[in-house]
Amino acid sequence: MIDKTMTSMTEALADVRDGDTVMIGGFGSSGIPLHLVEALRLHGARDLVIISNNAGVAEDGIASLLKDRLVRKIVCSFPRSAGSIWFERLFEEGAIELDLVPQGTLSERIRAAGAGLGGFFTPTAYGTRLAEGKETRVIDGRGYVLEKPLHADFALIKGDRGDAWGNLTYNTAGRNFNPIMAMAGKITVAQVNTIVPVGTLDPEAVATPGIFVNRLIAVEGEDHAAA
Amino acid sequence: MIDKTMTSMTEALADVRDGDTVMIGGFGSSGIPLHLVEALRLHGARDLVIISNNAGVAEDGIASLLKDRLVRKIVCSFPRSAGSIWFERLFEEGAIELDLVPQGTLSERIRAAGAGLGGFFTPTAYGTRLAEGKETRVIDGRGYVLEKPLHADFALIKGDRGDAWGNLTYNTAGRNFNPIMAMAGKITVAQVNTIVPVGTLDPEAVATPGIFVNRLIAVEGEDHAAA
Amino acid sequence: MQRLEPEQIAQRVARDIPDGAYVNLGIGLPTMVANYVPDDRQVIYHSENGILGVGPAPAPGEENPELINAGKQHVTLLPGGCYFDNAESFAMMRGGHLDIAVLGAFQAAANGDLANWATDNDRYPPAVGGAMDLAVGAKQVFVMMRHTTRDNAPKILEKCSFPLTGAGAVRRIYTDLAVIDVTDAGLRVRELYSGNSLEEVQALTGAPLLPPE
Amino acid sequence: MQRLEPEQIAQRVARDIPDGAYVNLGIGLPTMVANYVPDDRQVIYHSENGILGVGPAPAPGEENPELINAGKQHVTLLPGGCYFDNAESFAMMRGGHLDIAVLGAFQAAANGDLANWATDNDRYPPAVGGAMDLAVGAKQVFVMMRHTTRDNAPKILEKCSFPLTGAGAVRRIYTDLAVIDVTDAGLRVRELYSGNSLEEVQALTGAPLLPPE
Repeated sequence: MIDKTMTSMTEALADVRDGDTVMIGGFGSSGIPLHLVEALRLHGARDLVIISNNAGVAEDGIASLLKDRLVRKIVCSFPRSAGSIWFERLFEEGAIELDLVPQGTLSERIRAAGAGLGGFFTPTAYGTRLAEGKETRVIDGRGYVLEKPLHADFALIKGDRGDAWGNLTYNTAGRNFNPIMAMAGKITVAQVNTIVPVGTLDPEAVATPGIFVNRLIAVEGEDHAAA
Repeated sequence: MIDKTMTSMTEALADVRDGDTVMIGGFGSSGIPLHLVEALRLHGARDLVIISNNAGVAEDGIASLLKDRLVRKIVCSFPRSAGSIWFERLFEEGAIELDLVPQGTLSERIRAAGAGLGGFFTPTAYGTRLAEGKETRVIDGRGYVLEKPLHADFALIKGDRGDAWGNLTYNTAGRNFNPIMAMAGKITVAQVNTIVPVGTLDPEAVATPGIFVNRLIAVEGEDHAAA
Repeated sequence: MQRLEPEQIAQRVARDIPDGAYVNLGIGLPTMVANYVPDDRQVIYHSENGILGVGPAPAPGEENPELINAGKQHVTLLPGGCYFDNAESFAMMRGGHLDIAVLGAFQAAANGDLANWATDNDRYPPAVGGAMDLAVGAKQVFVMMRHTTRDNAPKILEKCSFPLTGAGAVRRIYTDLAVIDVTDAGLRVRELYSGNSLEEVQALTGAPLLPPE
Repeated sequence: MQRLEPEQIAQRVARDIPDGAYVNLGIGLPTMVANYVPDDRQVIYHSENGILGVGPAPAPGEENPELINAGKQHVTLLPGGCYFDNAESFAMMRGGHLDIAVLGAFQAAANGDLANWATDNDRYPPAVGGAMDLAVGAKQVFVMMRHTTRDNAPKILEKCSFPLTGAGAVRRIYTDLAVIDVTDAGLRVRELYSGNSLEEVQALTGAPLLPPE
């Protein structure tokens, strides 16, 4: 029987290694797998490369990884939100590398990795500083930048409901980066609010097919207290 | 008030012109907007370029456009199904041009158009006859072929339920090419089985957001009789 | 001279949002535009994090912590709205499916160049978000900003001095002094708010202005 | 010599499909593999048109005309299955998410090249479907075919003479005579069906075979 559910957060992340690339779902305070991020912090792997839209605020989520100085580099579209004190501190110290990527290019690069593509030409950032050093090309009169796929050793995502096959639904805008990161992780670990019996989810409304999810773990109640 | 519903198939396709590129959803006999295809045939525009996974069987669907010799070229992954007599006849006569595209490349090219990309590198067909004449590149030790987006003047798609904003759901595997073609058509016309009031569809289960749909028309009952 | 308050600029932009438009309102000032669109027009708001049909703020206590907009504010969903992932959300932008994006700006140039994501302060970490995708993708990009900096230096220039968000992206500029179209012939004043003369506005603008047609 | 019937080859392939695998079965013979996977293994079948969790054929009269597999046959959905669009379906293939693809073939070569989409008959229109995407994308590609043509000419060759579906794609070949692995050292016989000698099978093969290890 296929059962991807894990018994503990620790088990779900046991094989993360120093230097791994880890994607973390979420946009602002929405759709972040905060329990998995906390488990990653406690696990203690160092020199991580984090791929995420934001860099965390206050002491929570990704900010807690920064505070513990577990992150070597962050690939991110919007690292500087109000309260991103740990990112700002490390950036000023030169203690963290930032790879700034326009948000649509970030999501498309993540999807390209999940879809097995070698790269794509996007018009975004053409003619700007963020295209410097990159291959560009004019196609049918319009300028494009060549962008490469972004793969990850682990993708940590947050779903709403999930089943033992790894099928997931999301809660409203909590979807954001989670479905595409699920595609791009060598190992994708999903934190969900509820695990439901296989066959319960509407097959027309599954937003992440289970094939993209390797491990699944439910948290007790909603994961908003820490957000 | 936003209301994309049309009163007739004729109205929905009134502005199709000779030489237009028209995408038609469907895979095999599933998810084909047969009523729209029949309206296109009756409309009579000639020299069409059709983009579709298959080339029709017997006298139905795309085959009826071929039979009436309205199609100059077909872009297709699997034109030759059992009973594709009209395609085979025209092909043998040299009366139709075929652009054969591997299915995953076809769907990715359609999506790339809808997503505003200038092209992408895919490993599919690398080292095969279908990559001849195309730009190739080895990236991280793997061979890729550069493929361009496929745009269309019109995309004709089939949904199950739809609302006046153009939001759509599909019936099981009838989804296939329809959501991506919806993204790639300058004008996207959806044939649906039922039009429901705005706000009825589950916002988590809308498979085609209304922004991709310009016109919508319901057929009476299910559209399978002719399939 | 007549300087509009931000709310008044938002009101002026709102007049140009047509019925049935798909619109993305940038973070900050542009968000206010939604408050002034006339009730007889139905506008569908897009939020880059994956929402079409963004509705007003929820009543206190009714917030869904996951349901936020690009500005990280709690929102609601209108009937007819839906959710999707970030790649699809940006496909909507980059693929030319949005009718209008209203963006704030540090600078806009006579050639349509837009600078709204970075200044030249290297110590302060940069952030770009979805601005570059909106700049290249929306059918029309409207800029909404004060005409000048706090020091009365022009923000509309021949050429942006700050790093670009997008080249040739801007279609129209709404400031507290005027509405200005970016045309092939150059910047053309579309509307001067009552009491402002072309000469006065020109004096606060870093590129030549053509008179209203 | 012992030649297996197609059903027996399917049975032999089925033995190598592990519990929990995501599997795409090609049109034609490979479809039969599903009939022989032991009941104690749960296998999730993928259909290129947008289904995971393909179930058995529906009872007569219960068919949903839209619910077909890649071979255009009516199917059902298992509990736990789901639907998605064609781009996502091929992302699953090309992105390396499928464990096994079982494909028919015209020819397979010692270097793993696969030819299963076109012969050199130019009058007959070509069709490729999803074969090339499966060939490059699945973690393991198993070929299932007769060892020879009807005229007893070898279909396993040093180099394919028919147009390629994919270069270096094949991991293992199941024929009616033997099971053969494609390795860096060349073709290695993994299993000879009882009664068949290596020499006999070699005589019907167009490339050198290494003995079972």
